Amino acid sequence: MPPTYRILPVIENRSLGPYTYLRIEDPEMLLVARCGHFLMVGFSSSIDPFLPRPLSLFEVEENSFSILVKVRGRGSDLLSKTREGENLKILGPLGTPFNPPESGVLIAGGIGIAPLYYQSGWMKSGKLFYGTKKKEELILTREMEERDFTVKTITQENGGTVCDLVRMNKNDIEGEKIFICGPWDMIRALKEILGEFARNAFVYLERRMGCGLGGCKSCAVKTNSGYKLVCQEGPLFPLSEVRFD
Amino acid sequence: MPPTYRILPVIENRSLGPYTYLRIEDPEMLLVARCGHFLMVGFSSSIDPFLPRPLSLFEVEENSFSILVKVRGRGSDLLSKTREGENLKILGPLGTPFNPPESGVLIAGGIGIAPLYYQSGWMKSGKLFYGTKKKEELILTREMEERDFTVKTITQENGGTVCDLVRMNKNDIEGEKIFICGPWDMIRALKEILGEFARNAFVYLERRMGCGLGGCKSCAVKTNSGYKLVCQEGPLFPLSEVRFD
Amino acid sequence: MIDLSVNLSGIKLKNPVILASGVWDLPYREIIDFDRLGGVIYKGVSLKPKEGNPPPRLTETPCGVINSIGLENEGVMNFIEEILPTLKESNTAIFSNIFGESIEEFSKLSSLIRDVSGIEVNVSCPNVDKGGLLFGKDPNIVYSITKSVCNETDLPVIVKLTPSSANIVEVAQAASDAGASAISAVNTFQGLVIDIETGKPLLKRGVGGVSGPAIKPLALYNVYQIAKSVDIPVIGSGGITTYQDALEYFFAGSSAIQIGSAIFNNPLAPIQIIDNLKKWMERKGYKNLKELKGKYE
Amino acid sequence: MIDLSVNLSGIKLKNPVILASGVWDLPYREIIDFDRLGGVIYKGVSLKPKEGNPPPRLTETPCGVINSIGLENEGVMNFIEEILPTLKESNTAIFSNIFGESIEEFSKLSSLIRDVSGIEVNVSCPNVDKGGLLFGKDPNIVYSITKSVCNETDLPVIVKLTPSSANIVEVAQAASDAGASAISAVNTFQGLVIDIETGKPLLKRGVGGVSGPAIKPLALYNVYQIAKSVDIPVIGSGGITTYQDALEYFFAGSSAIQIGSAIFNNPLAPIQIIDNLKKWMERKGYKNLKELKGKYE
Ligand SMILES: Cc1cc2nc3c(=O)[nH]c(=O)nc-3n(C[C@H](O)[C@H](O)[C@H](O)COP(=O)(O)OP(=O)(O)OC[C@H]3O[C@@H](n4cnc5c(N)ncnc54)[C@H](O)[C@@H]3O)c2cc1C
Ligand SMILES: Cc1cc2nc3c(=O)[nH]c(=O)nc-3n(C[C@H](O)[C@H](O)[C@H](O)COP(=O)(O)OP(=O)(O)OC[C@H]3O[C@@H](n4cnc5c(N)ncnc54)[C@H](O)[C@@H]3O)c2cc1C
Ligand SMILES: Cc1cc2nc3c(=O)[nH]c(=O)nc-3n(C[C@H](O)[C@H](O)[C@H](O)COP(=O)(O)O)c2cc1C
Ligand SMILES: Cc1cc2nc3c(=O)[nH]c(=O)nc-3n(C[C@H](O)[C@H](O)[C@H](O)COP(=O)(O)O)c2cc1C
Ligand code: FES
Ligand code: FES
Repeated sequence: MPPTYRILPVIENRSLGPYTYLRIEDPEMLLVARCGHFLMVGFSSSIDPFLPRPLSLFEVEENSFSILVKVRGRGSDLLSKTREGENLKILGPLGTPFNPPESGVLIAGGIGIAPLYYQSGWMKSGKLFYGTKKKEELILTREMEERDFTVKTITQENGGTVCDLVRMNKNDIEGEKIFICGPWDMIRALKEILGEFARNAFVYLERRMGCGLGGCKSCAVKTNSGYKLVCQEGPLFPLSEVRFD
Repeated sequence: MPPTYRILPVIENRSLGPYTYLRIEDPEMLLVARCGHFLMVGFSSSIDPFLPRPLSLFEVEENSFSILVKVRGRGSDLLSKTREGENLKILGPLGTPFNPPESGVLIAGGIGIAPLYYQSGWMKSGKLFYGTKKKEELILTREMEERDFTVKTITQENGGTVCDLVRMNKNDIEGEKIFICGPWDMIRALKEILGEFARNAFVYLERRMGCGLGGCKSCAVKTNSGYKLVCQEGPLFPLSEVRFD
Repeated sequence: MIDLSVNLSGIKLKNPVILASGVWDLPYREIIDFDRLGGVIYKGVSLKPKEGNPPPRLTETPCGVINSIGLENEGVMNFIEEILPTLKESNTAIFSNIFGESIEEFSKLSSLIRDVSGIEVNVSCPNVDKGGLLFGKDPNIVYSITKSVCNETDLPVIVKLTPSSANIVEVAQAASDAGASAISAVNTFQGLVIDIETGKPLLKRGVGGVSGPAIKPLALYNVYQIAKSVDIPVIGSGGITTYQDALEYFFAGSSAIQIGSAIFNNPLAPIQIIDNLKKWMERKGYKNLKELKGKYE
Repeated sequence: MIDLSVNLSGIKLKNPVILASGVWDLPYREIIDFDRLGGVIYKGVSLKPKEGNPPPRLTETPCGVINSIGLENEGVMNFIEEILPTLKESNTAIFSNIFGESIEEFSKLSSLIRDVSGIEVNVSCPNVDKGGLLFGKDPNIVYSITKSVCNETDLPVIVKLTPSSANIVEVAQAASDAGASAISAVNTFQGLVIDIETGKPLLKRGVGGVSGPAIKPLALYNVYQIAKSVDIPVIGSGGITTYQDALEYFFAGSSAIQIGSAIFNNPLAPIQIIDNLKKWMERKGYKNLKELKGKYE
């Protein structure tokens, strides 16, 4: 099903840990959304900020969907302040969706939990390795357990990074499909740490985007077979394909 | 007292006829505001729209003041949608205030009622000639009567323009000081109609403004003694001084 | 009935709203009804595929965007064999935008392309090391390129100009003298964004091209000057997001307009501009764009 | 302790934030604490008073403004007798901005002005029929004007450039060769706004000068190019509204910055930029601007 562009109202804005959870009314998303999809979310009747922001689907329900926003700059700050009843411009769902395995390993750094949480809803069970800077940032661990995921967490305040966590638990990963979402440096480090398991790993990539629709060629990422567009062939890529040079 | 620049919260937004009445919390305005003053009202944390909008003081109370906004373009539209609790950037009070006579004639066209209503609060009694396009646009007539003003109204739907009204009631005007606020064409026409009485007339002028503070020289209006700045020497000018060529 | 059709030196469009080069690709057909558009200009193609510039390639600026895509494309043969047939499914005028690093490459490209409504010659890209606006700044080079393209093809030739030239009117005149059917004005403005975390330019090449509403008054001034001075029609481009912007361009002398970055902000902008233009003309009692402008047909 | 002071070829400023010419006048002292500013540049003065252009003189553009003030001013004698003594009450560097319609007028103006920290030579105004950017586009004329101004005065001479020149680096070089102490870059960009109700340009002269955030990436690119190529310091100007913008200008090579239109949007912008710059440097462990930039002193 092709993506659509619509103006949709925010119907809930609340905090989830340090992030903003925005629920948007939409009777149609449930029909089309699949694992791996993201949206371009724009500010209605604004030409400044000019660009919409790419955000992962977080939850999709009967008549609404939600996104989880970490405040990073001006755009995400504005999003976090959206009030109920305000409209957003929604283009999506976008990207190339995929069928996740019934079970597998998810590795999340910080806000990287957002697409992985959505992905977990398409799986039967699995393991989650999850690291954040601070304790308050660890969210959804109970919900993940309820989804039959074994959850291992770590914080930089107390113990180290998710890379340390993975290093300490490499046995748990053997033979499993691995899905990673987090900052670039974490991904790069994980590639090292995973070693031969990296062949089974997939990574959600982030890039600054213009259109989200394969139009502007701005979201290029270097792979073994040249530049690829995150918005079109991604956001999920095999970790072994991604070039870090 | 010099003007100040402050970020102040909107505490009331309601309709008044076709206009938006915005009340803004401010414990200080009452100490400094005088008849003839206006404000530059800007959008907090916005660089688009970039410029603040000039708006007359409408009411000034103990801990707040209000403005009356007619939606004309993007800026006034945004202002009309400001919600309670939202902040505005307020620079003012600006312009050269004046001491109105105890009694006199006010001539308002449309939203021109805003500064004249404020002025009436500084007077003991007087006469108001007031014209609008439609009946719904006639506001505050009862309040003006309570302030001991004789109110004569006209609408274009029904009777004609305020110029017609003045023409029909020229006797009432003789010997009185006259204060006019309304569109440029109305002012020009009134100058003709008032004839020799124009010598006693003053007019609130409008110009696109950059700074409101005599800095940018953008609000020039042609007078018999060259260009004058509306934000600095106005907004009130002797009608006989204003050039219409 | 409002008639929005335009005739640009023989190029007939059902309306003056054209999707600009480089901001869209085939997937946009799922969002924008191409059948409603006056035309679409495909992204710049070169003889051989080009991989484009290293990321980041684009970021936001106040009321606009800056890009350094570097003309990533899969080459002219891919355009001819894969893209064009698909685009042909839509009932709209299709234009090809070509980019060469030498006059020879421009000739070769134009000899290969057929079966489109016109060729837009891109001598105005700020994001490449060879050709691009280095060509477009020089009236003599623009003359030569235009001439050689016109020699190779019977298709209408549109020359797309850069605002970076010292005297854009002279360049437009050169293109016109060399046989161009129309001028596109303008491509992006050269700009710079610094990443304050690193103290270095955010885009790897330093300079990028700025587009979007921010540049509208600047681009419009270029269009106005060109339209006053040359006889061939001008297709206005730069920061158009609403029908009011479109009207400014018509009054300034453009015969048609291109919508570029606006589709990032609002993919339906082109369609809304067409609809709102119609409504405005109805309200004002205009029947066609000729009445509105008078200046060009 | 953060030291924000800068030394522009001998002009000492307590910090790099200067109020730009033409956007402020004396009443602003009631809102902005001038004692906190690095400097202030008074609006352009000419030999005789000028009444300026007919209204409207200014309107909004996306993320910016366009103006056609036309250098309304009360003449240099008024500046010397009325304005300067009042400005002197503030503890900040005062600069005079001068505008002439001929080389002789520029010389005359500079021979009259004393007792300021420097003279900014405006050869870049888009809103006058004589002089202005017509002078500023031509490196030879800029050389001659700068030279004759430097001959008339011992004060530091700053030449303010227009982005409309074909090659701004060449013009900057000419000013430097002729003895300028610093370059201000850039003045407003030529732009056009059409009033769609009338179909005519909103500003009576058609063209106006665009300023504000919209032009920031464009102006910054000019500054970057100049700073790379000339030895005298560059004072950056164009769309600065925040300390982040200021940092972009420093990293691009400016030694000081001017705040213009920003004060319409937020009169406290200059003060906030100073405060936030300090905080940022503290956070990052910088002690002074030299460490930050290295390039100029
Ligand atoms: C496919 C995809 C899915 C995403 N899903 C989510 C999500 O579910 N929740 C969430 O909070 N964030 C998500 N992001 C990241 C989000 O898009 C950025 O945080 C956001 O665009 C930043 O905008 P801003 O205006 O707040 O920041 P800006 O002011 O634009 O930039 C602030 C910082 O963020 C970086 N940045 C800007 N844009 C991006 C971008 N597109 N990707 C990565 N870094 C960027 C800049 O380099 C800068 O350091 C996703 C990104 C992609 C590409
Ligand atoms: C001293 C003064 C006091 C004013 N008091 C009030 C008031 O109390 N209530 C009120 O509703 N309005 C008042 N105005 C007018 C108000 O400033 C404009 O309506 C407003 O700026 C329009 O902004 P906009 O963004 O909505 O319109 P824009 O989109 O900017 O323009 C829409 C239309 O309004 C015209 N316009 C724009 N700016 C001005 C301006 N400054 N003056 C006149 N016309 C303009 C334009 O020419 C255009 O036709 C006052 C103006 C001045 C100068
Ligand atoms: C991401 C991007 C890519 C572009 N690629 C091309 C291109 O390949 N060829 C070309 O002639 N113009 C290209 N342009 C310029 C646009 O076609 C258009 O002329 C310019 O962006 C100004 O219009 P706008 O403000 O409506 O975007 C590109 C612009 C952007 C933003
Ligand atoms: C209303 C207005 C008047 C100006 N007058 C002058 C002037 O008299 N002399 C001058 O050199 N520059 C003048 N300028 C240019 C500014 O000093 C500044 O260089 C330009 O606006 C770009 O900076 P900004 O984007 O911060 O405004 C004026 C600008 C504006 C907006
Ligand atoms: S964001 Fe435009 S191509 Fe990916
Ligand atoms: S608005 Fe700036 S001088 Fe009046």
